[in-house]
Amino acid sequence: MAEPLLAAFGVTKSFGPVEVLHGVDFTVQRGEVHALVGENGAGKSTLMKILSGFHRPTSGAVRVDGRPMSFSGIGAAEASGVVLIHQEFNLAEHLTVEENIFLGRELRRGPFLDKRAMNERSRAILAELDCPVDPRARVRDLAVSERQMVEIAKAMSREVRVLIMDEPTAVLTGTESAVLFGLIRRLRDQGVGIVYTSHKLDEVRAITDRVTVLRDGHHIATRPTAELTEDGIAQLMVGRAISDLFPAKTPPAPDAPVVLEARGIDVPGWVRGAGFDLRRGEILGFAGLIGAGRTELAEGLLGLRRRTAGTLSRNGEPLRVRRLEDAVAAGIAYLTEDRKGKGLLLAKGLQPNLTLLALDRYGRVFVDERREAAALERAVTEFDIRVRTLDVPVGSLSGGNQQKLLLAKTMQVDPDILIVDEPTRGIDIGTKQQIYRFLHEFARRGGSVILISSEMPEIIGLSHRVVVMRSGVVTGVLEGDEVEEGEIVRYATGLKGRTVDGLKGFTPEGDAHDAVGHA
Amino acid sequence: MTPSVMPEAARKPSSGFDLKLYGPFLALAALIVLGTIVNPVFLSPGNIGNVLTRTAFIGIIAVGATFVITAGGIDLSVGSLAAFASGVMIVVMNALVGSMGAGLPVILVGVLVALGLGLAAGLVNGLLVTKGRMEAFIVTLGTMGIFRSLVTYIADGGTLSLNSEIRTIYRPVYYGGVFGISYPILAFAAVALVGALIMYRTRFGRHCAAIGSSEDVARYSAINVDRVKLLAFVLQGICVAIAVVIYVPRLGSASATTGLLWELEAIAAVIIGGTMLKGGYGRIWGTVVGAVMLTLIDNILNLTGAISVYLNGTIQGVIIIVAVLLQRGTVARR
Amino acid sequence: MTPSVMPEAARKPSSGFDLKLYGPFLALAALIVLGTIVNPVFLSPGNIGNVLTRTAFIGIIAVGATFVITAGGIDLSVGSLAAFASGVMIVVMNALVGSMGAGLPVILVGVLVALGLGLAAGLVNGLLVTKGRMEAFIVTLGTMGIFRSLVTYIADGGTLSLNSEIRTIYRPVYYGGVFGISYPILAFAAVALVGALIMYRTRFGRHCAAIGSSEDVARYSAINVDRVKLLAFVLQGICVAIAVVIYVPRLGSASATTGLLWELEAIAAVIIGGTMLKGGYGRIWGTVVGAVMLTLIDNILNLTGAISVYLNGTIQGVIIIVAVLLQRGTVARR
Amino acid sequence: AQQKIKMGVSIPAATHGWAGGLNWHAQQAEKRLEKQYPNLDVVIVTARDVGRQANDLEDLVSVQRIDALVILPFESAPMTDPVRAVKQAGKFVTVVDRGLTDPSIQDLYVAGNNPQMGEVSARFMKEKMGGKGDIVVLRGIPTVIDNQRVDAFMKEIEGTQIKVLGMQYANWNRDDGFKVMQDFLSRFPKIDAVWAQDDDIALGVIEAVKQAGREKEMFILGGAGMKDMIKRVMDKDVLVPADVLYPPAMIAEAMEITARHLVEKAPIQKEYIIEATLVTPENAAKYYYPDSPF
Ligand SMILES: Nc1ncnc2c1ncn2[C@@H]1O[C@H](COP(=O)(O)OP(=O)(O)OP(=O)(O)O)[C@@H](O)[C@H]1O
Ligand SMILES: Nc1ncnc2c1ncn2[C@@H]1O[C@H](COP(=O)(O)OP(=O)(O)OP(=O)(O)O)[C@@H](O)[C@H]1O
Ligand SMILES: [Mg+2]
Ligand SMILES: [Mg+2]
Repeated sequence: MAEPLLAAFGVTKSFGPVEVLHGVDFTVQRGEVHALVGENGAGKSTLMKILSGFHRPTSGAVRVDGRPMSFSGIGAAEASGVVLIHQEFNLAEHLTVEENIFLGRELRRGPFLDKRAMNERSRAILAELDCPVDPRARVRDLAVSERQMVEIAKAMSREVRVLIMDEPTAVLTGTESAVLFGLIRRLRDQGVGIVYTSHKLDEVRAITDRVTVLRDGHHIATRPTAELTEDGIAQLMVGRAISDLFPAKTPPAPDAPVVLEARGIDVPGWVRGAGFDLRRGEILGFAGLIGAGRTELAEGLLGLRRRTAGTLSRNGEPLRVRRLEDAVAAGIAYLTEDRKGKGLLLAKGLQPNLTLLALDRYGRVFVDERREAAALERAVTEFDIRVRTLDVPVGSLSGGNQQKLLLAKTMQVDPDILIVDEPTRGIDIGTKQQIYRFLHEFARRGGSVILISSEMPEIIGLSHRVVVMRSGVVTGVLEGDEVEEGEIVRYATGLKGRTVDGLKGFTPEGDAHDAVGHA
Repeated sequence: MTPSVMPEAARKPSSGFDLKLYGPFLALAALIVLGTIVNPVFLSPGNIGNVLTRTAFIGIIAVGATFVITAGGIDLSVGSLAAFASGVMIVVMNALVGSMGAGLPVILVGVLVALGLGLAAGLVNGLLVTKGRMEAFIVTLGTMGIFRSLVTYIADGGTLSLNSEIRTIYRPVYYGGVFGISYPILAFAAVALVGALIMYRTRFGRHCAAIGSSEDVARYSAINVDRVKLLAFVLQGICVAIAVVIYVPRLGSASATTGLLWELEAIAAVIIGGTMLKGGYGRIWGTVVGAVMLTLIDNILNLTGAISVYLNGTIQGVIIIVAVLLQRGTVARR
Repeated sequence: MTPSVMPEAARKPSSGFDLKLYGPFLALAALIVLGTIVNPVFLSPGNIGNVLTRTAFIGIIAVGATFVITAGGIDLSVGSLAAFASGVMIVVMNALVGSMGAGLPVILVGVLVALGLGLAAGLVNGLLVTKGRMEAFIVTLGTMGIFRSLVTYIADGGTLSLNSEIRTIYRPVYYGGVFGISYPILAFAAVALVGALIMYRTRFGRHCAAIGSSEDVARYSAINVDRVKLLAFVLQGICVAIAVVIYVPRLGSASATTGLLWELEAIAAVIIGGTMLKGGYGRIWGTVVGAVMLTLIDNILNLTGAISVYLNGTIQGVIIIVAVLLQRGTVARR
Repeated sequence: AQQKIKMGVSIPAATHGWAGGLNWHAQQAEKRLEKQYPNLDVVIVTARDVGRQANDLEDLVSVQRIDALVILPFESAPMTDPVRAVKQAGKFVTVVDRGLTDPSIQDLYVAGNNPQMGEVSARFMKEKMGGKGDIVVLRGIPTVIDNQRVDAFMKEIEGTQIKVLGMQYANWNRDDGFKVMQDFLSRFPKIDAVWAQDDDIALGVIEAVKQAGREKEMFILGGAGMKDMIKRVMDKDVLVPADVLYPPAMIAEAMEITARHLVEKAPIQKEYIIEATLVTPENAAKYYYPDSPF
């Protein structure tokens, strides 16, 4: 075998007294896509940061082209062609897309920046990624998926020999992911070595050549992908077989009352005339392609975005929601898709984060810290948050564990209605199964769920009905056997259902294709 | 200072962080040692009493400032608000002597007036920041100029002096005390204690820190960001009013120079105490220590004749920097 | 607007953002209208020339402050540094007259001394902030006291006056000009232009913004965070030195009160100009406008004799707040 | 209407007690003079630092188009050139209190006498203490005026057995006077007298001394002529046996003389020096203005 492009030998890593990687070996060959998989907190991101020079291993060695890697400073690895796409966004929010893409290695003409060249190259790279973002837009104004694409574009603008991608597709929709896979294949064919992490095992199967499995910081196995099935990978990761990812659906009773009704919702710039009914015990999926406006619809409902028209009723009573507090008071909880920017205070500990949303439930005047601590312990068990000590800042949790904490935080208000936006983003397959069970149980016990997700299997596997949106307009509501991929895609792409140009948009009463008209 | 009032203490395990936590206290200890070396009188109860009593104004204001800064704001108007509130309080009390006679009721009205003004000023600052969506720095720079010029105006450029009869009745509020502890010290302790309770034990305190860390996360956690920020400014205003209530009996006067640069001192106390200027992390006990340190530095300089008076500022600056360097430089945080 | 284009359109900087961008200029225009109404003489070339010439000091310093603030820092020491550098410059020039005679060479040495001091002071502030890992607020609060007390010391508590022969030669640097434009205005324009070039057209400018936005991201992007911050402070120091070079010929003296509160004015100019106090976003042209606005407010107050002098501060405060409110309040940003 | 005569008055802003008195007297004089001379327009501008005062002069000349300037310079040396510029623009110039480095600029000089103030204070203390004892000195803000007073004071007590135990700046401010004195009281077990130099500082000192219960031990000498202090002298307060006059009313006098000269073309002397009079219980009533804010 040829000299590997990048190799780690017996790498261990400790944070303070805690060792999180125990003697891991790992190699990447030229023109190979090598998957790194494992449960949340297994140490994937940590290993990737070591491979790309962001962390220095506590012991062990990393070699690039057979030469020891210099950890003399960030940028040293990049100079030798090893580039990391971070799991957590690594973008300066106040700067523009172009400024971020070239941050730290700006192009110059003489002493001055060559803005034109950078702008053009950014545009070209973004176009190659099929990403319609303006290079002059500020990153703080972008949606998470767009930020991820910028992150990828930033990596692409480098001289890449080894590209390390930490869950790049976690926040991407199918279309965007497909674009990325095309890119990965092209790079591989050019001889670039690629390290790839994802909790979407179908992706791993489809685009990687070898798989390395980590469990609790230990190297478990490295095998050619072809030798493994998805179940096989899952079993190596979790240590047990994953069967029945989705629990059997228990649809709400036909006469289940409508607990939330939305009509004619307008969110300027994003959503027009959207409406839906949510029934007790129901999981209502929201599907759509990028830019369909599902997030904006949810945030418009909840008072997190400016809403210019529309009404809500809760259990038949009109409900006024001007700010999120009103929604929470009405028993509605919301899980944001932007865990880092809007979900968690990364510099603070687990406990204050967990209770931030529901602090009024922890004492009338003073916050009862003992009850908080107890709640944290419960949450850690219930949501399987893997953390070695409870005193660390949330920012040092692995991505998946942050997501679990965020879900736990959302549930602190004991909602009747749960609106979850990309709930399993960055969650490993074993935990996904737990979260699916959790949502299922929540609905079965009389709760109602609005599930916004870009993962088609998730939508199909959990939802009783599916609302499909396209360009800010509800194009259809699918029920029963209609809830299947082909049909959803047809509505989402405009092949079927209301045409988006229809001025009023969909409302359950007004539409011919009325799937809500249950008796 | 029990751990229950200072929850971070019990929870943070790493030694580097501990130093950051106890840094202000160590720096204070170093300063006390320095003072004792310079002049043994330093440790006399009289001197300590003087120093703490003097600290009370800035200390109380700084407790309020801790909330504003923790919530990501800043208030430059506190010094001039102190002057303005003192001035109005004196004018009102003087005016009431005629009708109500010199007595406790007049003083009570005066106190209420001061508190009312503090509250109103806090509201104005807070509303301009939240509803006006302006930077707190600019808003309070503006109100700083406004309050100061208003007190100059009502004092006709001169000094407003409290009616001497009222003065006699009111005087003990500064100069008196119980068990040898002056009322200003007691007031300072009470404000700090209440401040610590609010900061560490109530929702409001948590919400301030959350907003200072990330307004977006706070908003998505169903926190009424505007209301919390407004409240922080109001709290600051009330703290200033309390400081005024114990300041006025000291010299019984107010003028355009009253409270000059107090804002800088208050903010310095907060930051020396370990609160971050960017917000998100507030420490009341640190603020208390920071305020005491600032007064101590002055005191030590006055107790020694060894240094040219011209160089006072140099020594002061060096001590501040060294004290903070001692407590932070050692912290190997990356 | 077809719906499919709708989100695309929303990507573009919205019109609200534009207002934020042009806000300072609109506020300036409003102020000019106000001035003209108050007194038609306001628009005379003489008055405009005076106002701009005066703005030069604070303006030049504020250009430097824009970098420090954009990189997430703050520098409170600029006013006292200006006093200190002026003082040392004067002392050195006076001392050299004996040996070198009163002439251009002496002035050149003086200018170099000022620049050297500015650079050194910037280095001290910058190193304490970066290597000492202290908050810029505390570091520069300390050096503020130090510089001011040093100038008091070398002036023996009084005033340092420039030798009158040198003065005569040096004087035109403030009072002279070309084509009717005074040298301070030209210097201000040059500094602003260079500042804008650095801020918008060089790596350093971008890196300042990146650091102010997130130090971690900057560090992860292989930016030498400490060096950039250090450089920002050095740049600030040099800007102060340039201001000093045109300040000294104006009044030919320096004392303990020189440059008092300039730091506040400089920071105010920066923030009025739309730069964010928390860093991440710096606007040189905004700063220039902010500085001019502050001088204009003083000027307009001098144009009318209608108001009690005591209320100047009130008018000033109200104008600042209204100007900023006008430019921000309208911005419907969420 | 007929062309009005404009008189510009430039003074420091009311940032300490004495300057406050100055502002008050200037405004009183403005009202009085404008009533007395209908075709006179008085414009008062105040500045909080030297630079701004220089700006003010420019504005007075170029926009207000004054005919005469009455100025109390923030500081002598730096204001010399700006005032010269006013003179060169053909305006009548009256300088108050702080003489310019080039006296040939001014048409009229109305002044207090800072060195004399230090001298008079020292002479009183020498006399009162019998030429010996321990004193502490509280200074103002580091400026030339402060230096002149303190230098003259020190020169006058040279050769006596009066010992200056400590000296600190108290910034012409009551609060600082109070703090510094508290610490002096802690530091020195025996103090025979305090030279506070300024009445605002002295008021702070008095409170500190009272608090320490050491009123019997020492006396306090302030300066300026603040009404509270004059009252105490008048009432024979043992703590405050005297005061040294340095009246802020000199601005009013300067304005009056200048106005009279402008309007009535009255002949003038070139210099009016206001003596630093020692105020004692005997003459105190003469200097007591209960309506002044100072
Ligand atoms: N800076 C840090 N300080 C302390 N602990 C850390 C730090 N970074 C990571 N860890 C710990 O190391 C372990 C491995 O984390 P890592 O982020 O590598 O997991 P991961 O495999 O990427 O998980 P996920 O799939 O959830 O992203 C976790 O227990 C995490 O809490
Ligand atoms: N036509 C478009 N042109 C440019 N950008 C678009 C367009 N449509 C959508 N986008 C971008 O895609 C992002 C995703 O949109 P949105 O959040 O509304 O979709 P969603 O249905 O919630 O999908 P998801 O939450 O899976 O990203 C938008 O925030 C927007 O930035
Ligand atoms: Mg990870
Ligand atoms: Mg979305």
